[in-house]
Amino acid sequence: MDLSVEVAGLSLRTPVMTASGTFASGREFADFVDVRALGAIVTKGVSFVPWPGNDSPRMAETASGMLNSIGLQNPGVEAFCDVDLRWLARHAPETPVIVNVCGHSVEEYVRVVGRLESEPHVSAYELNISCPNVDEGGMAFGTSCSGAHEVVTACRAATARPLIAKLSPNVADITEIARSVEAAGADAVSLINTLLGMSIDAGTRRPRLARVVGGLSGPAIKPVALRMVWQVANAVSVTVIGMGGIMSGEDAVEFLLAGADAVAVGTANFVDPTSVERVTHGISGYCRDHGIARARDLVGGLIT
Amino acid sequence: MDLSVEVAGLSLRTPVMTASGTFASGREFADFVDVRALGAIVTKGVSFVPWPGNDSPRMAETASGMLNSIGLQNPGVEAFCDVDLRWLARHAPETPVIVNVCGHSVEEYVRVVGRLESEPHVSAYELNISCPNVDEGGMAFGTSCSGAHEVVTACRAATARPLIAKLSPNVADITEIARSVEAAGADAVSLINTLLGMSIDAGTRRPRLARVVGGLSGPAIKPVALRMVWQVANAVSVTVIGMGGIMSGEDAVEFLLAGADAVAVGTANFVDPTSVERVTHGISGYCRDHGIARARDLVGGLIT
Amino acid sequence: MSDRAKATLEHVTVVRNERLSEGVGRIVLDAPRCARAVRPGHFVHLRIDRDASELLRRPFSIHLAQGNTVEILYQVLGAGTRRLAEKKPGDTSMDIVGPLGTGWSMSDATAHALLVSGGLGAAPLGMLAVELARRGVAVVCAMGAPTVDRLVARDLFEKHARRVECATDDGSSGHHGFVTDISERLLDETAFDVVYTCGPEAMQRIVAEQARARAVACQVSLERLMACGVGACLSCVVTTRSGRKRACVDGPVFNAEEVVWDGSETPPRH
Amino acid sequence: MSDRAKATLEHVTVVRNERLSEGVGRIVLDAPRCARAVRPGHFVHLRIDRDASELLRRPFSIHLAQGNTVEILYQVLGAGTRRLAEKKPGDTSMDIVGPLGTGWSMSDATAHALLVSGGLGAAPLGMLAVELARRGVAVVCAMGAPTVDRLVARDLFEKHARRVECATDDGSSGHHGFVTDISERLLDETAFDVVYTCGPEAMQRIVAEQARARAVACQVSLERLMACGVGACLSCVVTTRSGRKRACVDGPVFNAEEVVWDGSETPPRH
Ligand SMILES: Cc1cc2nc3c(=O)[nH]c(=O)nc-3n(C[C@H](O)[C@H](O)[C@H](O)COP(=O)(O)OP(=O)(O)OC[C@H]3O[C@@H](n4cnc5c(N)ncnc54)[C@H](O)[C@@H]3O)c2cc1C
Ligand SMILES: Cc1cc2nc3c(=O)[nH]c(=O)nc-3n(C[C@H](O)[C@H](O)[C@H](O)COP(=O)(O)OP(=O)(O)OC[C@H]3O[C@@H](n4cnc5c(N)ncnc54)[C@H](O)[C@@H]3O)c2cc1C
Ligand SMILES: Cc1cc2nc3c(=O)[nH]c(=O)nc-3n(C[C@H](O)[C@H](O)[C@H](O)COP(=O)(O)O)c2cc1C
Ligand SMILES: Cc1cc2nc3c(=O)[nH]c(=O)nc-3n(C[C@H](O)[C@H](O)[C@H](O)COP(=O)(O)O)c2cc1C
Ligand code: FES
Ligand code: FES
Repeated sequence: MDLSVEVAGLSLRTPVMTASGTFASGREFADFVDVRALGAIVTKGVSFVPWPGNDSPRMAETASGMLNSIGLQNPGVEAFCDVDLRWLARHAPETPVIVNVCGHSVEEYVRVVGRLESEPHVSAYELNISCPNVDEGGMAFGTSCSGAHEVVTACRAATARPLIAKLSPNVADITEIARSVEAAGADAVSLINTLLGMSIDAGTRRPRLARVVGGLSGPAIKPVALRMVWQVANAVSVTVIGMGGIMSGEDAVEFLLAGADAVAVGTANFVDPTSVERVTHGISGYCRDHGIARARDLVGGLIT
Repeated sequence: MDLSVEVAGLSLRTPVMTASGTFASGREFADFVDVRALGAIVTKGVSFVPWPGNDSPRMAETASGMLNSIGLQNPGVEAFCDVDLRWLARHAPETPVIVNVCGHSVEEYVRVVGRLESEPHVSAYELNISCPNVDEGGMAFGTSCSGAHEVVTACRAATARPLIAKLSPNVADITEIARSVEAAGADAVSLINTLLGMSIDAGTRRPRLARVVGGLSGPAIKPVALRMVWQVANAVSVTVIGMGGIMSGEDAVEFLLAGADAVAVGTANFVDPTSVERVTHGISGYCRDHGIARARDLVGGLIT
Repeated sequence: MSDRAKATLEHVTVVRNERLSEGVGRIVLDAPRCARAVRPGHFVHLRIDRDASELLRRPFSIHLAQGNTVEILYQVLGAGTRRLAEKKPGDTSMDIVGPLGTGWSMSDATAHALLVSGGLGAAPLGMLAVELARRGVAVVCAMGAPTVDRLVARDLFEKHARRVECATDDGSSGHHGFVTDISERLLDETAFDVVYTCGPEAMQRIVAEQARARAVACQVSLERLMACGVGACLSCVVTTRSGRKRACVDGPVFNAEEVVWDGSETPPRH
Repeated sequence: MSDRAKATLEHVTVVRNERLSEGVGRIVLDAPRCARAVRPGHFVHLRIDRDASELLRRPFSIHLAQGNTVEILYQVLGAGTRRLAEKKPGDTSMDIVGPLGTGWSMSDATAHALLVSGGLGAAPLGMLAVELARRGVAVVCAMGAPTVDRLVARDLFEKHARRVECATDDGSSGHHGFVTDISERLLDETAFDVVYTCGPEAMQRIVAEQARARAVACQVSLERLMACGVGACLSCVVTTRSGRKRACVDGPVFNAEEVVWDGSETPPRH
């Protein structure tokens, strides 16, 4: 079974990557999965300086999903290089590392990319222009074509490595945004980030999240994610990385059929820490059962 | 317990209405609930001429939700008056009837309203500018401020009855649209209509809906609906009718706390045909348990 | 088609739940109101689990009604039927909405009736066979199934029909081949007044055509994806000569002549 | 705090599940790998139902570990614990991730330890009492609960502690009032080397303050909403003097001195 795929010029062993912010940098899951066997590791969001994240509570369970308002808590790019990249270089030397980059301003994105350029163990950047949990930057860039274009253009000038733009689903027409980041030089788009949502505790009459609103993920959003992946895959010619509620190999196959070249597994890691491996085996099993020699032959194979 | 609320100038016995398209015109549920006890009946979408709707399959179950692509199948406004309105006048003479109006063009909305003006048993119109299941009209109007403004302005000129604009969640900033329909003279906004989604059968490699995409409803979308109701209630001064995944009285209370003046129950009717009554009793029970004399005192009571 | 019944929401208790063959089971539910009101061809909308991420009810034909109980034959396909198969006697977690739909139409003028079933299509024909026999109609059954174990309603049909003929895909019982081979022969041998059929849509379509060619009345029972089950959502439409009809209230039983077999409307294959 | 253990994903079988009092139960699980690796203060992340619309695991302290089994004391609060209470012996539908977290730290220098529990806060103190007693530490327990029936770990503590004192809100057993009244008195009476406490956060905070005022070391075990349970998602942060720490890996046990009691981080009240 040939599971290999090509993503924004990188060759991945399997089409299954981790979704940013749900797998840390792999170390926390080393008891459960072989991080060397992953298609790629997408790290949590990394900013130039340390970010404290939002107040607690930061999480609320919802029907077939969850809200989070972590707010990109991270120790900043220096600590990331010292701790996370070092661990990855040692324990998963062959696995492509895609760093999820965030910033409060265009300049901060560029500074993070600039700092990482000298790190040999970084394969690509995923520009997080879609985080709903920060007041400045994040989703503000990803919900307008001009904002998205600006961030990608600036980062494009700063690196020759593959650039992935992570798109927000909180827009009327996601294909517009996808086309604008493609025009700005992105090598790939990844989607979807979380849907902006809210949860209320009727008993206390308070929001369940300290920040009031947060990002919705998990199976609840899969129909929206599949629809957007299908629309975007039909609108751009760059690589498409699909995610949103993938829990099983069959879910992943659905994203490939809709046009994703690779997929990422997020919330499922919390439910079952072996999810990335389970999803990968599920794709193999599906291919075997359906007489498909190469997983990449599934890409865009939806019959309409 | 005083459950009465005021919605766009109408006095409703309870804050619980039916969500358009999920309750027909009440007759189909007469075995299960007392239609005279509802806050209001919101009818299915009515167009000027008969619409055939979309091809089948038109429904797909998803995690904690469902997709539909009915496509506003309806026999047109004449048949609606003959059959549905007549039945309602006879079996629920005191219950406000809100007709959900749809059209392929601004003119068609106006023609439907025009035809209904002479019908005494109509209390208000809900303009469906947010149906994701038709190619022309529907969501195309509801995802741009100018389109939404245009439909509401034209219908405003055609009637003095309360006008409710039903908003689409498939937008980047729903408060913009809410403000533009308020400016155009809408007396209320109702939200949310369904999120555009898609489902794929990995086994057959086909979309589960003949139309490929459809509208997502049910508990899966409640976090998105609550967030939008909260945002809109803070942005406009007209009545807000909240809906999206309400299954229980507690869910309804959450919408009231977020700022909805009334709520509508949709998909829950399919799961439990007594839902509207159960939700109503649930609100009473909540008020009793929390020492609240009037349900309307809950509106906007979220503590942030 | 026959009258609709007054439907109620009724909590049910599992009386018995047994495996009949690989992936096929029979569940008997205590449901007095439904048992009293149901007529042949009606179905119930069953809520299998309140906490599951699968929200919707599942439609099932009533195979038999006796005293306070109704009996359902089910095939395990997806999450819902998988959980149904795990229900234990005494379980009170489920409820039904029913009886629903328009059932089989029975005419006093009928003397000879042919019932043609494919697989679990036998389910809605159970009560019909009993009722026709009670009315003195001469009933002949043609049953098809993949293999002998799946001829699940055979005993019942043998009890109430004058004659039962079987076909299996693997030849493990009766005719080695399609049930439509049998129905064709039977229609040639006997002057039936009416044909009742349920099973895969392709099979029903052939049976309908066999009846039409011989000017015999034919009724079919169609499956559609159903959200509400009560006529409100328009998920379940069947294309007919007089427009789109709702399988849940205008059907599931239709006059075969009425149906436009456009093939686009079948539920998911498994 | 004590070392972390190697965690695994392990399918478990229910050995016993019994109601201890209104809304409180004890479940014993066959989970050999976890039982071997667990140390006092660790917790497991339990998947109660695979098909439910509640997706996430639920964290529970290990109260005791014996042979191949681990024991959990649980309070029924929401959907997850309600279903947990319905699990029958022999059930194999659940799995755990664990043992997780950083547990209680035990020093060889400790001779006298005070354990202060509020309600189900007794759960993570069970293994600790056993282990301290085994090491020859003189253990004194102060237990609080709403009413006598809820003093659920009393037998265990009485077996392993030199002395057990109780407080109930309704006076049905022991002191009529707060357990913090007892801990205050005990701290004045005896020179403890360390205080271990778990219970409602407001109570832990008072106990921590009582210990601080007397310069006695104190460890607390904090509850936070947890998505992953393994340190990846940052849902569960606790504000400490050295920044935000993760309750699931850096805790749930923290040195009380480290904790900044900002009050904003408590899980939902029921
Ligand atoms: C009027 C009527 C009577 C029926 N009578 C019987 C019967 O007596 N015995 C029996 O075994 N089955 C019967 N069916 C089919 C039965 O409803 C499905 O097998 C069942 O819904 C599958 O549920 P699942 O969760 O196991 O499958 P899944 O595929 O997981 O279900 C997913 C969704 O598709 C729907 N679905 C899947 N297959 C069908 C189908 N064939 N027809 C309609 N909806 C489907 C489900 O209801 C659900 O909404 C009947 C269907 C209809 C419409
Ligand atoms: C480290 C740790 C150890 C715990 N040990 C025990 C124990 O031994 N015995 C016991 O009865 N309870 C314990 N709890 C609390 C237990 O996890 C919750 O009672 C349980 O998750 C409630 O689930 P539910 O579905 O019944 O409630 P719901 O309120 O329906 O749950 C909704 C969400 O909130 C979370 N949640 C609700 N209450 C709590 C809480 N108090 N702490 C953390 N998350 C919560 C749930 O996990 C879920 O994500 C512990 C919590 C933590 C963090
Ligand atoms: C707890 C949590 C933290 C996340 N952090 C990030 C992040 O740092 N950067 C980012 O681009 N996306 C982040 N995401 C979004 C996920 O990468 C993913 O796009 C989204 O959750 C949808 O996938 P899922 O349904 O499989 O989780 C986060 C999601 C969750 C649940
Ligand atoms: C089967 C179905 C048909 C619907 N038809 C209409 C319609 O005709 N007009 C309309 O404005 N909304 C329609 N809706 C949207 C609902 O009124 C409601 O806005 C949405 O389903 C969210 O609420 P819920 O989650 O409670 O169902 C329909 C929804 C469903 C599920
Ligand atoms: S299932 Fe809703 S109309 Fe038939
Ligand atoms: S629960 Fe995810 S980091 Fe602690």
